[in-house]
Amino acid sequence: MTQPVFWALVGMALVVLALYALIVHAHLLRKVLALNVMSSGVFLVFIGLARRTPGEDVPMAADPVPQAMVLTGIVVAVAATGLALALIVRLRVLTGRTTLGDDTGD
Amino acid sequence: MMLRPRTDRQAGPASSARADKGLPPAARALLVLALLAVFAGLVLAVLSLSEPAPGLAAAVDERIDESGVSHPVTAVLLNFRGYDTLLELVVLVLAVMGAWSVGRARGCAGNVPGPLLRQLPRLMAPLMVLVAGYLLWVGAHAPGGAFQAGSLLGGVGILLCLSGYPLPGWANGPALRVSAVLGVAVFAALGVVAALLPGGAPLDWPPAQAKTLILTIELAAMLSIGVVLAALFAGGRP
Amino acid sequence: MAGLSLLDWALDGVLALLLLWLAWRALSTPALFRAVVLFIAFGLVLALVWARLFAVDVALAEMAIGAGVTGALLLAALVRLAPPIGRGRAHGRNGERDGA
Amino acid sequence: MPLDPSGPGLAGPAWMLAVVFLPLAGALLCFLLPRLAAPVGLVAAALTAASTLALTLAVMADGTARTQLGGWAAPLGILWRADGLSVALLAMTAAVGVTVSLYATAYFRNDEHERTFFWPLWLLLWTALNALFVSADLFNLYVTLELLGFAAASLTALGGSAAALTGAIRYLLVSVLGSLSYLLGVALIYHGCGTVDLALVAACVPDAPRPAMQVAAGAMIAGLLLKTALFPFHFWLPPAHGSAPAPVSAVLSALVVKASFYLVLRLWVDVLGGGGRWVAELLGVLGAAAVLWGSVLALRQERLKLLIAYSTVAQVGYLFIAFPLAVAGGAVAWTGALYLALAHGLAKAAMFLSAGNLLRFGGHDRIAELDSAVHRLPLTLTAFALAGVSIMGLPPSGGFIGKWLLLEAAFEQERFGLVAVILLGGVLAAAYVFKVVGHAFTPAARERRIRAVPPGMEWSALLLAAAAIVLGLTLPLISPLLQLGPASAASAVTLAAGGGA
Repeated sequence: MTQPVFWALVGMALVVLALYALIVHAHLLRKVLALNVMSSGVFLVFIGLARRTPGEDVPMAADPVPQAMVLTGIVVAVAATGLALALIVRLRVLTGRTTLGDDTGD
Repeated sequence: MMLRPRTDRQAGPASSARADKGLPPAARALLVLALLAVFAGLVLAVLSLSEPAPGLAAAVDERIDESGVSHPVTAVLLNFRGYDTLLELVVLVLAVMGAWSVGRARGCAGNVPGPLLRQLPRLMAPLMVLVAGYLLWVGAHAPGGAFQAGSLLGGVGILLCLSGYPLPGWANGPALRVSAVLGVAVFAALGVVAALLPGGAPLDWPPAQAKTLILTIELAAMLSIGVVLAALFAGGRP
Repeated sequence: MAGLSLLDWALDGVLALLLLWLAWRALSTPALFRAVVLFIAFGLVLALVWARLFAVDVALAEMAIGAGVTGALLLAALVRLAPPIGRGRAHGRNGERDGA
Repeated sequence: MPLDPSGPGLAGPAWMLAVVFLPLAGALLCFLLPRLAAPVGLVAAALTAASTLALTLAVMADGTARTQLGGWAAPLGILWRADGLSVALLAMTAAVGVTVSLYATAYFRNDEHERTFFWPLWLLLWTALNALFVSADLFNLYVTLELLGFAAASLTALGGSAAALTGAIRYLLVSVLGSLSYLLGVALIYHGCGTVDLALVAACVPDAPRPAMQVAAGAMIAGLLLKTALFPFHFWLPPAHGSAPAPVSAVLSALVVKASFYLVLRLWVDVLGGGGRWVAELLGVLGAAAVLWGSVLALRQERLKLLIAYSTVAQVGYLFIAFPLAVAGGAVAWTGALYLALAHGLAKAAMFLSAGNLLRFGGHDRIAELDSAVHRLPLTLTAFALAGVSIMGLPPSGGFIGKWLLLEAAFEQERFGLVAVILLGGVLAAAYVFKVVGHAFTPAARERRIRAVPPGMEWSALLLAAAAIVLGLTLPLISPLLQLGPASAASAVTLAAGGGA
């Protein structure tokens, strides 16, 4: 196993770990944490594998395109977190609940 | 199903393991098995990838002289794949709109800081603004750029808010809205103008002006990112 | 990656274990405040990992946005979720305790 | 816009620019000028719809339109591409969008808060849809998906009730989860192929490492199915669509769900080469289950908006019944599914707008108490019934053509199980539509307070319902846009000649 593959596997492990937490935990803040960890895992796959690219002459520089994509992803993640937290705080103010409740209807 | 909510009304307030009571053990075991299977598939996929790998590092290297900047990540973010970055700024503005649509912020003036928080902004805020400016400038040829700089500015806003620093009235009105959308507006306007030039395409920066255009966009984007992040911290419309 | 020494592997291994452990704790610690602090620590370790993978831009962004601003957002939300506002239903108090 | 009639291919790119940047500019202006949000938003909506029409005509005349954003060619830069499939969905979006905008001016007239936030959010939602339909880049599509999800969740929360917030939060979480799953697939594809351009990826997939490509496709499609609310991933849809304000429910059910379906189709046909026999069978089974389960639950609802939302769950199922049929060689099934998607978009928007009128009129949407609504709101009830005709799949509606094409493919392959599901779904749809219409015809049991419904709101609903019917008569015009396989064109035209009217 090489270093890029190693980190990609760590990323995959984070994704699965976060998916478990997302399903199991009811508290909405915890779900937000889980989604953040999951996105970190996806980013780790993206960047980790990018390290396979460098040739012999430029061994240090990773592929810049996945880096730019992950930067975009990080900003999207913080926007999602901010929006989700605003909605969750509002739900708490209205109902006192910090979970979704079971009103799915089926 | 996956996000099916689970309220555990029985769990007492002091219960430390509320979540653990949400799923019956059998379902939990099934879930763990299913996720292990997913993980195995993901591992298999990663291991099957060849090495050395295809990528765009060489392609970026080849065209970077036409991009207006010498740092490859900035070149990708603001030139080669600038459209992604534009949409990403839209995502930030959208998050603020969404947060504002559900409620008002309690305001920062009500925060009563401790002695440390009262002093911290005096020291930190100017320094952070300075570092943000440096990061923005250096982004053209080294790691750094609008996002890192903008989040530092956002940090300044958060510090000021925590320390109960009263924002001037104008900062809560139209000026706030204008600075939140400035990044998108400048980026999109320049992008459309570029399309109207003869032989141009949307967001197609002429190599001679590319550096100026990119710095202009980054400056506006930095300001917007800072304002948006601070506004998200405030948690609602002013 | 032939040049990777044993020391490199040891460092990678320690970072990876730390990362996974912090993620696991952040997602399973009963107290929410603690979970958020662990998450911020997770972000900082992740920034180190980015630096080790020579993604310096991502490392900077992770520190500033991933750990910094996201952490601040989560802590602010925690404060707002804590006081007993709302109509004080029975399980509203549960949610509050979760954060204690 | 620099429109040069002598150069074919130039008009397309200019109008693509317009359909993405006009709603964006409108959204920013609405946000900056909250007092003028409604008029500015309406103008932006009209301009966006007009440019969509122009783009549609340009693509019909000159073929697929392409633009290199930033002037960079494919592996390095991002491409826009509008082909027949893209413009069909863009045009449906414009038709629903402009009508919903008209409706919204009346609907939000008396609520300043909702009005000032509806317009920028809705125009950003429209921006996201249009950007998604023209994008030919896997990663860019991820960003548009997130944009779409955030806008949809924020709009769901706009009503402000606890139910709306709960629906919105669940929607947002599901949407982000789906996007992350999709992004994981994109990461694997990038590292297998070294590009995220749709055409280049399509060329690379056959030679790329198979396990990586299969897992990538699985992750992307699973994420999108979650967003499309295909059974059993539908749990989040009814609470969100049922609790949002009426114009929002209309765009969520009519357009947002279709965007992720479009992307599944795009990946399946254009990138993955339309293979995957057993995956197609699985999708078909889930689709069939969705048709039956969604219809039965719709029938059991006591609130009108929830009934309509469960009907969406069922109608999404039809779209996936096309997969096993198309993979086995009946490309006409694609045309059928797309026809159904377009017809459902128009009809479902009409239904939700009608429900909004009934809700405004009586202050509730309990189906059992809709008595005598037909005397007070004849136009609204007509709109609901006409939309119901298309949902049931009766001639000459668009829904009829779609189901007919699906049935044709199913008969050809002797898939009688699917035939039965398609027909049974129609019967169940008739049952739930008549359940509503029947209650509306019963005389009022008691007098109660009622509110006037502005005529604009009634006419908007009727307009969309009429469009869903007329869609059935325009098959020869539209089917060339919807060809996803060599066999579909001939078959669709035969049908038009034989049983179109």
